[in-house]
Amino acid sequence: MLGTGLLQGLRVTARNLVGSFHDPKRFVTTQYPEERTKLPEAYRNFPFLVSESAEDPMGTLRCVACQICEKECPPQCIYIEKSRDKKPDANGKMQIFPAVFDIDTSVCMSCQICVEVCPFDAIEMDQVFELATTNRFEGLLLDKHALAKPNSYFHGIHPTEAAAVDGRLAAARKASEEKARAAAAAKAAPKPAPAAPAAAPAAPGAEAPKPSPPAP
Amino acid sequence: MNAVLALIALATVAAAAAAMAGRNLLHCVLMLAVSWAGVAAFFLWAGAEFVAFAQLLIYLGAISMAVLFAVLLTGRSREDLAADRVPARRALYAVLAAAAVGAVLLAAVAATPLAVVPAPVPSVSVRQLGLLLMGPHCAALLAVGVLLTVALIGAVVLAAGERPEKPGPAP
Amino acid sequence: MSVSEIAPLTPSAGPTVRSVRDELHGDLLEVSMGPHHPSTHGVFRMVATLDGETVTRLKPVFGYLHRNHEKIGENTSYLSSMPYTDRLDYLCSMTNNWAYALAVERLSGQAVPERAEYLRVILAELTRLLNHTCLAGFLLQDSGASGTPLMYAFREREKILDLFESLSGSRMMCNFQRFGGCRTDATPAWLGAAASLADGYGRFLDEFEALLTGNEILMARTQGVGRLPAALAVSAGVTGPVLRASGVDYDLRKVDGYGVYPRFAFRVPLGAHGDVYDRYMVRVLEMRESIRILQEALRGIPGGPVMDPKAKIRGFRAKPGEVYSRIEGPKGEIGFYLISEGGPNPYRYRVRPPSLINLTILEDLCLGHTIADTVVILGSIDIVLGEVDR
Amino acid sequence: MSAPAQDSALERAPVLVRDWLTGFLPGQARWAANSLLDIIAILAVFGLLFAFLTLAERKILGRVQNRPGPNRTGWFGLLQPFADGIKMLTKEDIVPRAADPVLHFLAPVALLAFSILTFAVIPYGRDLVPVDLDAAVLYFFAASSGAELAVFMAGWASHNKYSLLASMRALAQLISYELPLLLSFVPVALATGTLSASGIVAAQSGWKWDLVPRWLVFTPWGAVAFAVFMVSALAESNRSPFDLPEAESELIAGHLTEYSGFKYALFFMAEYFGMCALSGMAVTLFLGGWQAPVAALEFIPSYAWFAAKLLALLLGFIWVRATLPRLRVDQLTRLAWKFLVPVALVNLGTAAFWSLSAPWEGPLQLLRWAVALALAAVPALLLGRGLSGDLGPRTYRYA
Repeated sequence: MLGTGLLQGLRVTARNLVGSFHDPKRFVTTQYPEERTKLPEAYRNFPFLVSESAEDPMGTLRCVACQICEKECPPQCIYIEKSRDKKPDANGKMQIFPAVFDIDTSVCMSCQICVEVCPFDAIEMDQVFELATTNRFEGLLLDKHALAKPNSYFHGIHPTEAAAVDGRLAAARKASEEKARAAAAAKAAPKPAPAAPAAAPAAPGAEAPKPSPPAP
Repeated sequence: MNAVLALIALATVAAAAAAMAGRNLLHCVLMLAVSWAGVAAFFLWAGAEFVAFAQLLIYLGAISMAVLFAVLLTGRSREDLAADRVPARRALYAVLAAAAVGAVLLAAVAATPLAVVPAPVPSVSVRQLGLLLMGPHCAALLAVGVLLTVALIGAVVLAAGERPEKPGPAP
Repeated sequence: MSVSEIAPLTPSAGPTVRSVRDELHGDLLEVSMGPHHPSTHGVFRMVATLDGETVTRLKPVFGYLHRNHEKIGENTSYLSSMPYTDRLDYLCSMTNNWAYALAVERLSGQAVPERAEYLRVILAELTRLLNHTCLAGFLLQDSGASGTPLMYAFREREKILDLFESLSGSRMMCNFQRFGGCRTDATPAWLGAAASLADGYGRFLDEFEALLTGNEILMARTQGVGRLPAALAVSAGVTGPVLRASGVDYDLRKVDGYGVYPRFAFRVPLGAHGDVYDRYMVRVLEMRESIRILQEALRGIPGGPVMDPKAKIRGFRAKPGEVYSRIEGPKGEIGFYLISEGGPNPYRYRVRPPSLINLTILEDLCLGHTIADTVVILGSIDIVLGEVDR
Repeated sequence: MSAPAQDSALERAPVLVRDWLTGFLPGQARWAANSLLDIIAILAVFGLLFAFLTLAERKILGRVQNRPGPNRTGWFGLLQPFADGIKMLTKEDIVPRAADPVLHFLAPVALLAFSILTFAVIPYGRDLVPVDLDAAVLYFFAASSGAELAVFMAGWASHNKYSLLASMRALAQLISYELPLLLSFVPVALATGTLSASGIVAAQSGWKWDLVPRWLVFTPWGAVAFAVFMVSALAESNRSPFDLPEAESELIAGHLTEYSGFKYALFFMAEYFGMCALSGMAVTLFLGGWQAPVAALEFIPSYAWFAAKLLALLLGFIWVRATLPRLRVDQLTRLAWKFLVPVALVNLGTAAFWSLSAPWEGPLQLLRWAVALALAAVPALLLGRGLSGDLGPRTYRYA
């Protein structure tokens, strides 16, 4: 009969109206500034540069300015300038470091491609989304000082992923040390052997699952 | 009491004059509605509430709408709405016609002996009005009823007949 | 007289009510709805010529959201185009990703592990639920229900988006599929949450249908409105629920049988009248079928890797050749046509947008209806401007 | 009615206050002061009711949609109406260059004036009738019919094709729903024998079998008339399933497109006043005005009962708005002409039969009820089926 459908609709809205007072399922909004919903661990927004230690972030940056992320970044929002001199990295090997590493967060779409293509796990995704600033240009152009955050912070926001990355790095470091020790041993043992064995071991930091990058 | 009466009369006549002289046709229609409201005020002053409210309901509610629709649907575009200056010759004929009608009216009014003291205002309640309508004046009421029904049916036939059956999905 | 010939609305002091002289019908009123109009789902403009209330001509104008997606696709590497596919139909990023990944996998002959196939089906069906729920909400919003069904739809959509966020890191811009599988694996906790969502969705649909399907006003507003004959649908290349609502049995999940769909028993609902009500009901019934697929897939998902171990991330080069692959997206057949010359980026990168192709029949549906119907008809075709304009 | 209930202090409070304020004035001036007080009281009460009705509407709409509704301004959002008011006052009032300035300004003023006029005759309490006219209800409909003129003025004056289309629709809707509104009132006049509002309320006093109050809504024809009256009231005040003139999804803001600032607020104030007035009249005609539903509850003052019923009806308005989609113009007018008007006309017959068969006794009483219910229900069902034609839930086949 005309109207039964309308009454059914009215019953549904009435149930929701009453339900919103006692049933949490029917009262879903959280009052943002006061209450905050817990971000899932996998949440990603804007990258940051990982540094080994918190005290000297600029000195212990993992990034070696290989500029792969600059080329792979879809919206081209990363700008890197290599440094002329070198500094020792975690394994003690002398590496180039980025003199300038800018990310324009007004262009970046947090797509996380840079994290995937980085062979040195030097860049990871952050979980910061309250970045409102007064000026559009300088305010949103983050330089390497603003981007650098310690590994402990990385463990804070992405525990499982950070553990996996550290595991990989430790394994790689152990492998390169054994190779170095084997090379040194080989060099030391056959004293009389005329020439020194082949050049230094393979570039450290190349992990198994990530094949070494082709010539950039 | 007469001051109020004069005021109402003045307002009504002024509204009617404005309706006649207005350039924008729509303003004229609205001033016409105001003059009808003035007539309703007359009835109120005379104490006939029922007739006053009926007048307000029918004229302000329905007939002004009909006039507005007529003005809208016939008007081709806005230029037609603003009427142009009335040529002198036509104005002269208008004045002559008005004068003739006025003379006849004045003669009739002058001839009838007006009662000096205004007749006591009869207070007729709605119930008595209803009984009167249903009683002695029943025939008149029915005649008006039939007339209105015929008009209504005529309008329906006109409106329905005019539009060819719409092709495509009938609503 | 096409819109381009009509002189622009000159701000003269005279009548700005542009009346198009047409001997047969007297004054025709030309109303432009959009691009900034509350009910056109984004920047889309319809120039409707009205005879009184009924529409005599309707010219869609779009392109306001054109971002040159396909030319950019040619200049960036295969991997870098993946995040851009999220921006095509921004309501269903998972199915866009899958369509693109499937095309590149076919081009480079890559195998996808079993668990990744199941995960892709789960995510695709979740996206279908999300899209059809959103559509029902918007359809009612267009026909005047002041936001209530839309809020219920968005409440359920939030649950699905939370699942996407906890899996891929972002609610709508997931960028989750890779060539040879998925970027990260789904934890058992996530699979449990997805299963409980699928089980609870049936109850939500019952409440939603109680509010809408039997509603006499909705039936009056949608039944018999915007009737799409099957022949016109097929000849116009319309695909998806709009086509099935006209009674044409064409669902790529059954026709192509891509991924692991043949393993799941699900039915394809078909409409009989092809009007707005059928399009709404076909989508609701499709949602019920998607729930069944979801439950089966979540029960049957095997273990193992989610990503083909041999897949190369950096410096991926597809073998020279061309491929066109398609999947049944929530809006219709979304396809990717790639030509590769062996380089790091494709020579030609083309997207088949179901929204745009379904939109071509908008005028045919709207003729003879009133303005209020054009809004409801546009809502029932379910377009997203990101995909229409690319 | 028991005597003590009538002159309990609370019951006579408003009248006592009024007499205390204007007691010292001589005759004519006292009448003027009293009516001035009435005007101030009405504007204050319904002004505040309008303010908090907008808030209640947004809160209830929010709660129905599982969200809290405005709660940022003041405690639980109680200052929201004043915030909206200040916002509306500070907004720039734009008048389109090509618009007709006189009509553009006059439209909201006229609309508000007509809707406020209707408050003069509604009996708010036992003897709280601002103006006790003999043809009160006719005055009410005369005033509310003036609103069409104002809506048309708004539509035409803003010189914009959207508002032109919308004012045409609004006129079609208002005129076609005025008829069922009046027709659904006629049986009430037939049953109570008077047009004066206080007379109608007095006729609905007392209880049958000391349980069911003699409100007209509990008679078969009364229920149908009440339903028709409420549906028409929804349409007359441009509310939910019939809010065509401001159909956002189609014509942006209908005839309000070219209005901004305080004039825009005036339109909404007029709509809400119209809604309150029509609900007030519905309470007076069908729900026994300020009568208490049960004899035991007579001690609660009469104006409290009137307020409770009024708020209940207003809640119904908001509830319907939260649920139902909008009707198209032709469906809307077809509903009025092909369903509401015939049902209201048949209802006249039922009411006549009901009042003629009043003296029937014993088994005849059951027969009377049976015939009345049949007369009320059958045409509604037949016309309903005729109206919804081929509409109906469908079954779908699967490939």
